[in-house]
Amino acid sequence: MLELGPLLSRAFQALQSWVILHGVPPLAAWILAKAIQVGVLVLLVSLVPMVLVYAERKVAGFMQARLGPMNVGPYGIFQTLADGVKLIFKEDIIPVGSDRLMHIMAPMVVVSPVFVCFAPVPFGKGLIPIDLDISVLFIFAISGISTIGVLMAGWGSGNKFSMLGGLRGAAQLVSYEIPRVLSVVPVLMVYGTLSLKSIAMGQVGLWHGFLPKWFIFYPFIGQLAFVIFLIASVAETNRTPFDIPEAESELVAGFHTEFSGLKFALLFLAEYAYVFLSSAMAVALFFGGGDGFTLGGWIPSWFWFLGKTFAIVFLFLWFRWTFPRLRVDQLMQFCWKFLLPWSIVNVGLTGLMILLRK
Amino acid sequence: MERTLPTLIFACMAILLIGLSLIVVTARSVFRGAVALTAALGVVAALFALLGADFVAASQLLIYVGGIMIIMLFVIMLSQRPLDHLDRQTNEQWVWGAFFALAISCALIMQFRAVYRGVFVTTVATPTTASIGRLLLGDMVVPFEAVSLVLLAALVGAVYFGLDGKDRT
Amino acid sequence: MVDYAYLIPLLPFAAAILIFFFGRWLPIKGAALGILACLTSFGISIDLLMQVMDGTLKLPHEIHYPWFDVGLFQFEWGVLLDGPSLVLIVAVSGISALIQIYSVGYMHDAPRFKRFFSYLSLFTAAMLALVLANNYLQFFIGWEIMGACSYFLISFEFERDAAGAAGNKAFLTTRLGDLGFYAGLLTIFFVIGTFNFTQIQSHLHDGNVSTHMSMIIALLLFCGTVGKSAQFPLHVWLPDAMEGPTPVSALIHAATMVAAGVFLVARSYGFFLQAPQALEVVAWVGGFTAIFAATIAVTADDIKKILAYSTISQLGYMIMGLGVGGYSAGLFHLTTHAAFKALLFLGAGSIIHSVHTNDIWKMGSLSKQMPATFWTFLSGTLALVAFWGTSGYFSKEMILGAAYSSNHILLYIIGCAGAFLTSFYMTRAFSLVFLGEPRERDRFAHAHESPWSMIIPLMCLAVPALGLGWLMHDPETLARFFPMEGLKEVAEPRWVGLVGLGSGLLGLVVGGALYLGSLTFVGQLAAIFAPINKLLKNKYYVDELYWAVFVRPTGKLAQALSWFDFNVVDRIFVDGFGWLATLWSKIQSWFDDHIVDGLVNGGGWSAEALGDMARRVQNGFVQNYLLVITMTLVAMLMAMETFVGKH
Amino acid sequence: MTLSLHHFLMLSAIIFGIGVYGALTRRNVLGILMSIELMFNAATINIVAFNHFLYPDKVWGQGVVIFVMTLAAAEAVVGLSLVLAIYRNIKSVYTEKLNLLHG
Repeated sequence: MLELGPLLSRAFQALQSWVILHGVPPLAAWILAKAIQVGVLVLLVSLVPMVLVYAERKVAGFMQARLGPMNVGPYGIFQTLADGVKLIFKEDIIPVGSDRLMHIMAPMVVVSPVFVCFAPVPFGKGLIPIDLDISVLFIFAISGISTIGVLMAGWGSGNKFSMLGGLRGAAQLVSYEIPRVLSVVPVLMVYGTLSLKSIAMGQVGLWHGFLPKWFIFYPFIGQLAFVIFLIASVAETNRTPFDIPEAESELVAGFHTEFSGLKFALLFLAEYAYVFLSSAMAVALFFGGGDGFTLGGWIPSWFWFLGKTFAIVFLFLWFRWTFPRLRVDQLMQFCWKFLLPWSIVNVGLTGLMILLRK
Repeated sequence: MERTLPTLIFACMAILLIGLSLIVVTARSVFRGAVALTAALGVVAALFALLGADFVAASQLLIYVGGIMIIMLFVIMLSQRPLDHLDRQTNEQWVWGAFFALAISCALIMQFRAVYRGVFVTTVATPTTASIGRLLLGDMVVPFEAVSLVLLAALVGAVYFGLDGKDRT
Repeated sequence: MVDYAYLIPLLPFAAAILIFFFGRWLPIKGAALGILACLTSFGISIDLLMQVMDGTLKLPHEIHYPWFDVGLFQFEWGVLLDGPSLVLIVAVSGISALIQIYSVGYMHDAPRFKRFFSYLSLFTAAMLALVLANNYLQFFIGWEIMGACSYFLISFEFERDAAGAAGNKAFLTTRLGDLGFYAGLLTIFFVIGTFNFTQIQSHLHDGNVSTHMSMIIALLLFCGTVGKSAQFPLHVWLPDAMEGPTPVSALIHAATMVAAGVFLVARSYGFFLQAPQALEVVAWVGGFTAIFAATIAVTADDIKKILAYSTISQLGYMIMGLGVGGYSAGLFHLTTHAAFKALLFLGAGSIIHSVHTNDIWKMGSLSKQMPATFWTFLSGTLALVAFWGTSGYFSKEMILGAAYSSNHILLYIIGCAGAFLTSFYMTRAFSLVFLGEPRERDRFAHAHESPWSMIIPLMCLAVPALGLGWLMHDPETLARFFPMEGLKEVAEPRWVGLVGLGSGLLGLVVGGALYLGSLTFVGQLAAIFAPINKLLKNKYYVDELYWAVFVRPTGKLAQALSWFDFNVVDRIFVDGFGWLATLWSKIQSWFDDHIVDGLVNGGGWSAEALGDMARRVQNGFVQNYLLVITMTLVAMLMAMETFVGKH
Repeated sequence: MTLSLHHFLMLSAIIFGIGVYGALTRRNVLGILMSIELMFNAATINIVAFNHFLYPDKVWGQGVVIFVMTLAAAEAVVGLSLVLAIYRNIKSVYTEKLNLLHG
């Protein structure tokens, strides 16, 4: 009864018919409708990182036995807002001797794919902006564009540390992209589709009456796939323990050394939005999306989805404040000699399982 | 609406693609050229999507933008020197090159206009992933395997050339 | 069982791959696997033979599978089992198995042991694939793999320069013939549009191919034969190929690979039958080679070289037999020759293994030390000289008979003379090796019988060498195994065969008289005929002729071209323009210094332009080349637009 | 106006021409490689357009495009590693420096 999907679509149709009734040409109405959809999405994706930044600081505080931000608002909940305002009004510095165009474009290239990536994510019943047939592939493809932005940032700063950071970052992103994609392949094989929505739908139901039919509960392959996906996602978002590209103590913050003000804010936003995206993908792929097993009828699916997503976001935050940073060669070896072989083994095992079940 | 919108999108993308391609071949800074090429490849992916080839479009993004262009940018970053973008980037034969490139374009355009004018299609595009998968592992399995061998060979070759002289044994 | 015929080449092939990669861990370093594979192939072949014998399997039997499509043409691979191929697979797999067993003993302490067996298996597989092929493409693949394998095996002991050079020579010489073969294949495909033997045969039968075309194709294919089977102009590689280990000589250069050339003629006999002139060429090349090689063998001192020249000579017989219309005679001789020549080579290997030399003058009286080798070698020799009752007797007599009955009297005489020479040089070699007095005491004292693994194959081969003729010589069996429609074989008078036998016996007597008696007389004889002796010792100077006619001029041409490049192109064009430019600028500078300042710029510009022109001759600038390609493309597009584009 | 096959083909012809121009005139080896990628893409646009307009119910053209992409990837990888090797040796990526084979 609290499902947002039908509600929203009804409101949306009413709005559309009202607009057409008042003599707006259909093309314009269509564009308007899409604009509203996009606007909602952009708003969501821009707001979530603010919550995440706050959460991160709180989690960090609790883990280090302190309180975290407390002064701005009750329990410091407006801290991020204040930080944002500060960043907006900060001076926008473009270093002398940098490639100005690249420097300006880099944050945009990094941040804009994130918004596009959220388009096929099923937030709940009827809450999917665009139901693409190839949404998993689409998300991987689009999020790959951000890597170009990292390289542009490294090049455009005209600074050798930034350049090294950009190179390292790109190498890391490209490398971890491979096990990340391969770790999802078992899911695709089991459900026989590339659509996140269909995958999430396929996980509704119970095994033996108590175990949800989520992919994570497939013996061995589910857990292995999820662990690889999680590790690779952490690396993809450049977070500790894989934050080589922006290691403060080694590279003076890597590719975003020279960025300040709003551009820095954009880079930051991209990072947290990617954390959220990865978690949302993990939920849709491994945790049944909006499926609420026995309690499904009482609590709306979008709530389930967001709840699970934030639980996984918490894993990301937990990692950051628990593990030390890896060395750059360890990082690469871990990817190519551990994650990649195991993800391939996982694909093989899944094939075997499908064959045996036939 | 259904008929004009694709045309509109196509016109925008065509202009964008041509502009970006021109930047690719004329930019003084190779890095900027490569970034323009990346964008151009993205536009090509969009064209594929417009043509109903959704899987190919996504692959185009994944392979070109997520793979090839990143390596390309990598190499550019490793091999460019600070003031390289002040150098002249075209050689002396650019007039002739431009002339013949134009000639090729014109010849092709004339031919295409003459032969393929007014070929329309009315069918609605359907998802292609499954049929491509069946094609690649069915009728095209031999070329598929051959290509994977080629890739392996390229990989080995790249590693070999990438090694320093002293590491090659 | 016939459906498993494709296993016959496949098993040795698999063995070759396995030995090459995993030989280290297999029994006897993989040799056991190769022998097993060959024996299995032999077993299948024998089984097929039995089925044919008791009539359960009808010949010819063809199996085909689709291979690949190019446009409208479908290529297929398959198995064509008919008389010649059946006989040959039995011979090849059997002999190959024996030779591999022999090699275990012969090669036991040689380096690269496992690779040797891998090559042997691969070679056998290629030969079997060739023999069983049902189309020219598959035939050609087997042919070329064999070429490559022979290269590997001849230069197996590549530490010695001679072995490497011999490998190169064999490879390049046969390649020359292969070029013709290849052109022939292209012509066949162009004219007939298929590579399948049966289809080609039916096309020929329907008269779809003109006589001229047939002749061209036949002669082109015969080029391949000349190269592979070491016929006259391209025979030079085979004696040199004796640099390879002796089992290799036995396998490749006696029993199988050279047989491929003869087999090619047999497979393409349809073309030859349509073009009598081509058949005439074949006959004369064969006859000439037979007598030519036999004369060289008379003076050779190296036991393997003697056998090599005798191989060339015998191949000449086969080719001659095919050329004069004795289809079954040629193939029959091919079969018997495979058996006794393998035996002879293995025997020679056993001798060399024992006395560590190839020179027959350093041996002597070995019959006492090596009785088993002696007896088996004797049976091989008797078969080679066509002694009455041995296998060689029947086949050679048939060839001579075919030559006579097809009115090639001259070829018949040549054949008889060749038989005489064959007996003579074999008696000479045999006497010097096994009989008489030991000429080198040390070697004689150290000579010993070879191990069992070498003796047993010899004995196994001695049986068919002596007895094969009785099994196959009657016309019904031959017609059953080697049928060829449109070819009638006339029975010849009895005395024709007897003359051949007689000339052989005469050779035996003369040889025995000369070489069992006082060797000083031989020396005097050689002194009297010194010029001829020298000519023969130098193999008619063919190698020197090739060196002078082909190799040297090529080198000279290359030198001349490089001289032209350095002196004419560089000096006149590049340096010359440079010099002109310098001269021009000098004049200009003089002009500038003395008369007008304003012309200097013009002068500099001209100098630059001239230098630029000179540079453009060969500028090493990739994009410029690319520009030329683009120009061509534009031209082609324009042409298309003009001539094709108007739909 | 409805989209027809020749629109796509003309666009690809233009892109191909631009690619040819780049390959002929860029001094930088990397520029040439990039131009070659442009030409590849012009070709793939062609293939997909033909597939879409002439055989709407088949996907052979798209399969071929996958191969083209794979081969382009292989070509780029080898080409780029060669560029790096060249750069290590002669410290330049300009084609006119790469004329060791000239007369």
